[in-house]
Amino acid sequence: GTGSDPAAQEVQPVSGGTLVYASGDAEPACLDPHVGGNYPQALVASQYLESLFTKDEDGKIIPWLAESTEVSEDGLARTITLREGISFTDGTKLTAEAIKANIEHLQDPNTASSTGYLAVGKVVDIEVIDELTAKLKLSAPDNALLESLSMPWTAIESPKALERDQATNCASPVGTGPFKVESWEHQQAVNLVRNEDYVLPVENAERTDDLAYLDAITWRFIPEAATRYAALQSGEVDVIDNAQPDTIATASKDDALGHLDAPRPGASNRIELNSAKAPFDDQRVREAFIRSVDANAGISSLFFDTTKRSYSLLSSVEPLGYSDESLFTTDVAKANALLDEAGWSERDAEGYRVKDGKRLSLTFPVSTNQSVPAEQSLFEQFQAQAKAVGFEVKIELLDLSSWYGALAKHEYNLVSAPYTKVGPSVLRILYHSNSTVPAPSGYFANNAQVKDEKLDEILTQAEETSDEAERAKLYEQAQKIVLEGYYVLPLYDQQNHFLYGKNVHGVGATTAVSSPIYYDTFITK
Amino acid sequence: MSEQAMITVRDLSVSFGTTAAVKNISFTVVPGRCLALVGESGSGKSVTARSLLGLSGGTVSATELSVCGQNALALPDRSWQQIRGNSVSMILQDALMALDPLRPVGREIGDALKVHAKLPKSERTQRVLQVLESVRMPEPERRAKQRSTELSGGMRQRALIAQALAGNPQVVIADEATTALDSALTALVLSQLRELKEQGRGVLMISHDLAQVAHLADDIAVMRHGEIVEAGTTEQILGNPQHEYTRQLLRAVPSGVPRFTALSAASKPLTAPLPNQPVDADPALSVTQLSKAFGKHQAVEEISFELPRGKTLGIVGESGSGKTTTARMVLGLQMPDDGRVQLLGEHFAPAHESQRRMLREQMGAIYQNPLGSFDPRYSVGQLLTDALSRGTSKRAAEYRKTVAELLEQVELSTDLLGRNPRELSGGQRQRLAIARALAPKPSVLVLDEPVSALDVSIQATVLDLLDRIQLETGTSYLFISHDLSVIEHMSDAVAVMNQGRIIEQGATAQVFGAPQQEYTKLLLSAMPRLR
Amino acid sequence: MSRTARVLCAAFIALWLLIALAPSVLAPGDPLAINPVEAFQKPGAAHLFGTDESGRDIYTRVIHGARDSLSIGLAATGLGMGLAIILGTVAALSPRWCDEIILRVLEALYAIPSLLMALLIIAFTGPGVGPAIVAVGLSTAPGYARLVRSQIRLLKNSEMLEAATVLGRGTWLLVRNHLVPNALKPLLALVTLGIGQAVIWAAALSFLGLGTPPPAPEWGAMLSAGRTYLHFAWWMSLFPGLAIVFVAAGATMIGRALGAKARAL
Amino acid sequence: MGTIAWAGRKAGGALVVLWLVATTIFIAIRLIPGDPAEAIMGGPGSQASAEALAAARAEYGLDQPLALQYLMYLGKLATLDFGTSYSLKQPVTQIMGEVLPNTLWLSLLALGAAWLLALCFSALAMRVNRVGAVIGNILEIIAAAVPHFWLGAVLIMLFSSVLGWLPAVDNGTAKGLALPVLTLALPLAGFLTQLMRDSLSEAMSSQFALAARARGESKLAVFWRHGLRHAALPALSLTGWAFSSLLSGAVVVEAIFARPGLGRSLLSAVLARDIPMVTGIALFSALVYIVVMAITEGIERAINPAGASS
Ligand SMILES: Nc1ncnc2c1ncn2[C@@H]1O[C@H](COP(=O)(O)OP(=O)(O)OP(=O)(O)O)[C@@H](O)[C@H]1O
Ligand SMILES: Nc1ncnc2c1ncn2[C@@H]1O[C@H](COP(=O)(O)OP(=O)(O)OP(=O)(O)O)[C@@H](O)[C@H]1O
Ligand SMILES: [Mg+2]
Ligand SMILES: [Mg+2]
Repeated sequence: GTGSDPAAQEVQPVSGGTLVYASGDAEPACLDPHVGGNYPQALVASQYLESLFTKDEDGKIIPWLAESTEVSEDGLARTITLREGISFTDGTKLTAEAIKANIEHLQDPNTASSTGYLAVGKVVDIEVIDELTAKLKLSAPDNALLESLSMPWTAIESPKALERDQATNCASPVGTGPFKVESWEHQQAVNLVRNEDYVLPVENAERTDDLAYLDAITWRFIPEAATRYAALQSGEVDVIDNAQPDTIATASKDDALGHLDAPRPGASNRIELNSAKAPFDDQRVREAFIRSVDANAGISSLFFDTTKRSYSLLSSVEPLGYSDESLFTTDVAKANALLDEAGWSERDAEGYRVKDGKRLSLTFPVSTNQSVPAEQSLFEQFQAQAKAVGFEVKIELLDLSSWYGALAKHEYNLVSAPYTKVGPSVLRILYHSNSTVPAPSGYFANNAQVKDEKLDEILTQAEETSDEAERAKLYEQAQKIVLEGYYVLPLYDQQNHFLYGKNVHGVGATTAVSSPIYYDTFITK
Repeated sequence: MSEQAMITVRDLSVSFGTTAAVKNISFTVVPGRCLALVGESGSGKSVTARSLLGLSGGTVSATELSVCGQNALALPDRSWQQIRGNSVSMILQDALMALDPLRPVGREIGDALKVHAKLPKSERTQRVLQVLESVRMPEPERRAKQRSTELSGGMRQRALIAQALAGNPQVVIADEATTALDSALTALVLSQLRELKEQGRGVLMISHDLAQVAHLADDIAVMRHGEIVEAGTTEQILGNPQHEYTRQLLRAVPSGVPRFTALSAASKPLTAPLPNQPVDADPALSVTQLSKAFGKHQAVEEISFELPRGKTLGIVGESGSGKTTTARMVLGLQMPDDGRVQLLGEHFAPAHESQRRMLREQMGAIYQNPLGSFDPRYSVGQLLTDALSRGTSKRAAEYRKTVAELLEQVELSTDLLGRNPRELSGGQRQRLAIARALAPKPSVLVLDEPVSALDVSIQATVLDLLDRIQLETGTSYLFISHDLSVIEHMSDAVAVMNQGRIIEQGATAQVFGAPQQEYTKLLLSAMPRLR
Repeated sequence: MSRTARVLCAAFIALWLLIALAPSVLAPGDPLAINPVEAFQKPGAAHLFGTDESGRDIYTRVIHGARDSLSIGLAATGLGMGLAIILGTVAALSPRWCDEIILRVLEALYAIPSLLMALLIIAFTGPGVGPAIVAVGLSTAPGYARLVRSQIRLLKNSEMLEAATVLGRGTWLLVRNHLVPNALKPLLALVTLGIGQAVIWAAALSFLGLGTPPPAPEWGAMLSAGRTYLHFAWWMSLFPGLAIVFVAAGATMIGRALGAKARAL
Repeated sequence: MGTIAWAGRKAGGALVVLWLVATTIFIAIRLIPGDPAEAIMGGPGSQASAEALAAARAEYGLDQPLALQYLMYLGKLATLDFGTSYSLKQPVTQIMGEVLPNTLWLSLLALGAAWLLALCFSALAMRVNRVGAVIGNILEIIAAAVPHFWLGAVLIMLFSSVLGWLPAVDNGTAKGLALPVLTLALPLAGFLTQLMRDSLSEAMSSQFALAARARGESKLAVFWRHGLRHAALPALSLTGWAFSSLLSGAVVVEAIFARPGLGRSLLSAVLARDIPMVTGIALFSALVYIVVMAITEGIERAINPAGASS
């Protein structure tokens, strides 16, 4: 993350005080990120749960709760050794049993985990070697395992706490983090208090004391963007997330507020074109759509230049991302030619193209929970631009569960589904043909419905190779295939902007998935 | 007038905008005497009364207006509040409307005390009961807790008087305090006003009926169009009226005037011959053993009477005696518990509505408040066309001639055709109602208090009209009223009702000349008479 | 109603009819035409009401949005009224047990929060103009129905009806000539009030993301899009908001004038 | 009608209404597309397996015939068992217990504030001159015509962002309630004033008002003792309705001001097809509506015993 705290150097940390955090996300149904596994859960869980690994400032994966790790020659066994002297906030000691219990918890169908479940998909067995060492047996080599284990969705919880029933665990998950969950008043706030027994796993020269500065964090949910910003301005809250582009632009002019821009890792924000269904089963039509829209002007005005246009499948924080701008330049003439060529040559009274009496119509379910207003407006602009070449785009604004429902029933031609994961292995989850087949759970991540045997092979190899250069080359090939097949229209990084008040300091540290940690944060009066 | 005048008015004028309601009138109110302001509706009586309390609502000017020694022309509202209800109090015209229907009357009366006498609550309650007793309110404690809607007309009027008396005022203004009351109650109220006078208070009494004031007033001022046309002592005015208008008012009083004698000079002379009625024909209306109870309350009990063709049967009785209930049963609007009604010898009630629909045209009805019986969306012409066309049309041109004839019959101008009944005067409305009732050429008209809402002069013209129509068409009237003088003037035969029963019936002269029942005698003795 | 008031009302209605039926007369532009470069322009000569986040002209959108918003208001009120007249008349004229049943049903309709009803309907049909009409119409019907019922009951016992009965009118003539026309009169005033409230209602549904789908220039949708930028581009929500207030207040005013007339009758 | 008979009738009617509401909800929710079992497992896009869904169906009795389900549903409701929320996995009564007081408070305060504002508007209209009355008139019409969500946003901008006087979001203090209450109350006050205005001016120009003046009461006293009573009646008879509309308005206001409450639960429950939650909310709010109706009717009876019997 890139914190831009104006006066970070001069201010001496002070202990005490309660930070009020205002989240624009829907209130999670469960505070345990194992269950389901979405970003709002990661944001709050980053304060009380810790992972085995994390990312350092250069983007390298380093051990956190783990002390060290080793992989077997064939890549099918991964040994993890834990640090000594760390305890959960319920008093349970952190041991190898915890690793076993947590991964089993993720894999238990009753947990209904999705993100974490996929991340540990290749682990077939966990063997506890000694008190602090566990050995993970894998079905195939997995060079993304450490990345997977650095995410909050695979964070380590107290095995004793996991034995409780799910509702209880959801309300008060127990971890090793700098804070712990004290109470959860539904619809109001999650109250976090400092973990007075916190042990910082990795030495930090700047800290004399392992404890967090803040006494407590009040984690509130304020869905209205304008209200959230007003509350920050009037000092009622200290930090807000999902900051709207216009407010970020205003705040950056105004020294009173600090801004943290922490783009999420994994996939970029992009529109996927459902290639399993007419009319996008025809690559020409896909290209025609992509060529017909002009994202740049809209992104610049709607996002007030707080983000850059992306031409890549991967987030800009992923070093292995590959981008090709030429594939996405707007070219209305070409779009028209492609559509004529594909047989969509006639137009109806309203100016939409038709073929065999059918209108060139696209369904675009948009989740109001995942797409901020600026993004919805961008989609409306696409709608208008695509109309000029004869596409009818039907935007359906849906709540999250209806949106999932529309995807599950394949009722979409266009969709924008964010996916956060550490490392390029996200490409396998998003574009491997296996991901088009709904898992027993009914969920699939390959929304573009890319089914390409060569791509499948490359993605599998890329994950199994132990050669870094080879891995990079394979991922580049894979990205080329997807981009050149016009399955995807990349837009920008997954936005992750935070604004904070002027007496809030020490904001900037984030987890591997760019969710901020308020361990170093303190409030001055 | 030797005593110190309580109220002196000289050249008082009140105007609303450009229209002057009261013009240059002068009078004084003296302790121990009663001045009566008499005049037709709209002559400015109430406006005069209100301006004596600074509540006229219009622009007031006068060379002198002194109330209890204060110059009332330049009195701030605070000082007015001291005078109102304390030195001068007023009994408002409409007893039903002058008491808040949402508050117990005891509180309304108590408010007068709250403003003026700083009495503790218990004493105030005591005083309220005391005043209520002094006006002879039955069961004062219970009544004080009731709202005006739960009281009968007479009780309301008494509550209103009590309210005016609560502050122990030196001058009482009674605005139409006896209008719309039956004769027994009128007598009671008049006696209470007399008592006030005898206690040495000044009384200003307002009425449109000279007969009502005759026995109480010491002086009378006759008003017309906002001016006092004649003033003098009661003996002077009644005995030797100088002004034509005063004479007209005196003539309009129906008591003692024989049938078919015009009460109003404006009426057409009643010359048409009475059509011959076949003697052996069935009576127009025959009622046998009619009874009706509301819950436990027996409103009408086994009454029987007969109405011969071309004649008028008057039904008289005090308020609540069951007159309206009888009329409604006769009209087939209320199912009798027992008994039967025959119209022109044919069975009429009780029956199913569809069975008697054919007979309906033979019987019409006139109500006290004609406006309520008109569809508010219809104009005069439409109402009559609707009646003539049997409800199939309200505009058909083919009835234009008949409509004009009807209007002529009730002495209304055809200029009124396009007007809404709301834009007519009370007398005109009642004429319209009569015209509509006459449209199907009925044999019988049931008239329930047809003139009770009208002032004497208008009442006179309507009664004359009814007389003439009976002479011309031979329609039979079932004429219901609480006003003995009207009944005496209009009826061939009279039935006296009391508590749901007919206690006495017979020819008018017989009943009024030689009443048999104690109750009838009592009623007649209370009847105000000029002649 | 005074002459000036009548002229004003007529002009008001005529203006909105013109706007709803032929928006292009007043706003020749395309309400859907985007121009990202001109996004967030302040109100000025080029754009009377400014532009929105996609550079669409807000004036054009407000004018073209009148049709959707007004037709929701009118159709929903019409639906509510239609139901109300039937239910209310039947309840008032039928025997007591039937009256009681209808009353309880109306009360139940009332007791379910109207938003819940709207949500259920929209969950059933999906969002759009039609469902919004049904939702708003259904939730207003019980109120009107109660009024129709009490009016007719009042009239049923009026002297006016007795007089007509005495004149020999049958049931059908009574209902047709006197009951229904007179019962509807005071309702007329309420209906105009209701139109304004229905427009607001529809806007609230849009706010909750349940109204007409984008990019339709429906006022509620514009308002709810604009409120995100309240700090930055006040004009985006001011003008659609004013349009709603203007229509609702205008309807209220007309309703009041009619109400005053009905009372005078 | 005696008070006891009246209360008895009310209670009987209330039960019928509750039953009708329960039935309506039962039918409506089954008409909505989507499998309730999926809702139990976390929404239409849930990742529940077929077995898990079947298990859920069996657990919640969703595999039974519809008629039987209906009877079971009524039976449970009759024993005041509202079940467990599908999405929050907590007893509905417990959730309602948490959120209902918030919304009730908000709505009641808003109702009170609306009445107070309406009284002030009316009293002002009595005293000021013609121009003032016209301005007041326009203001009150506009107040009745503003959408809640817009008003809320504007109030926040004005009082929190620009002036900084009042908090934008709920903070548990009375001050935090000010803006939400105002947002709900202003439109309602406009509406109530409109209802009160005519009967108020009628009462103030009536004979009994004149009578009161004639016995020496001041204009203000007449306003308080007589005018208000008459003005309140028509508005009072619509208070039950107003309260019901406040509950709907609360959804919007709670969303804007980030207040916990029935409104937000309702929205999310319907979106998540959370049948027990929707039923619970519907029945609770119907109950509240019935109680408020009964109270206002009681007040009406007290003010006007003659009129309330019809
Ligand atoms: N507040 C007012 N504004 C305008 N005109 C009024 C007002 N009050 C009374 N008038 C007019 O003044 C005239 C006299 O009215 P007033 O009430 O004094 O008559 P009245 O003699 O008392 O009649 P009634 O016997 O019917 O009571 C009438 O023409 C009436 O219309
Ligand atoms: N619909 C009704 N329900 C209950 N009681 C009634 C009804 N109509 C009349 N009564 C009662 O029946 C009795 C007779 O009433 P009715 O109206 O016939 O009297 P009235 O002689 O016409 O009196 P008034 O001179 O005051 O018109 C009264 O005590 C009245 O309260
Ligand atoms: Mg008078
Ligand atoms: Mg009577």
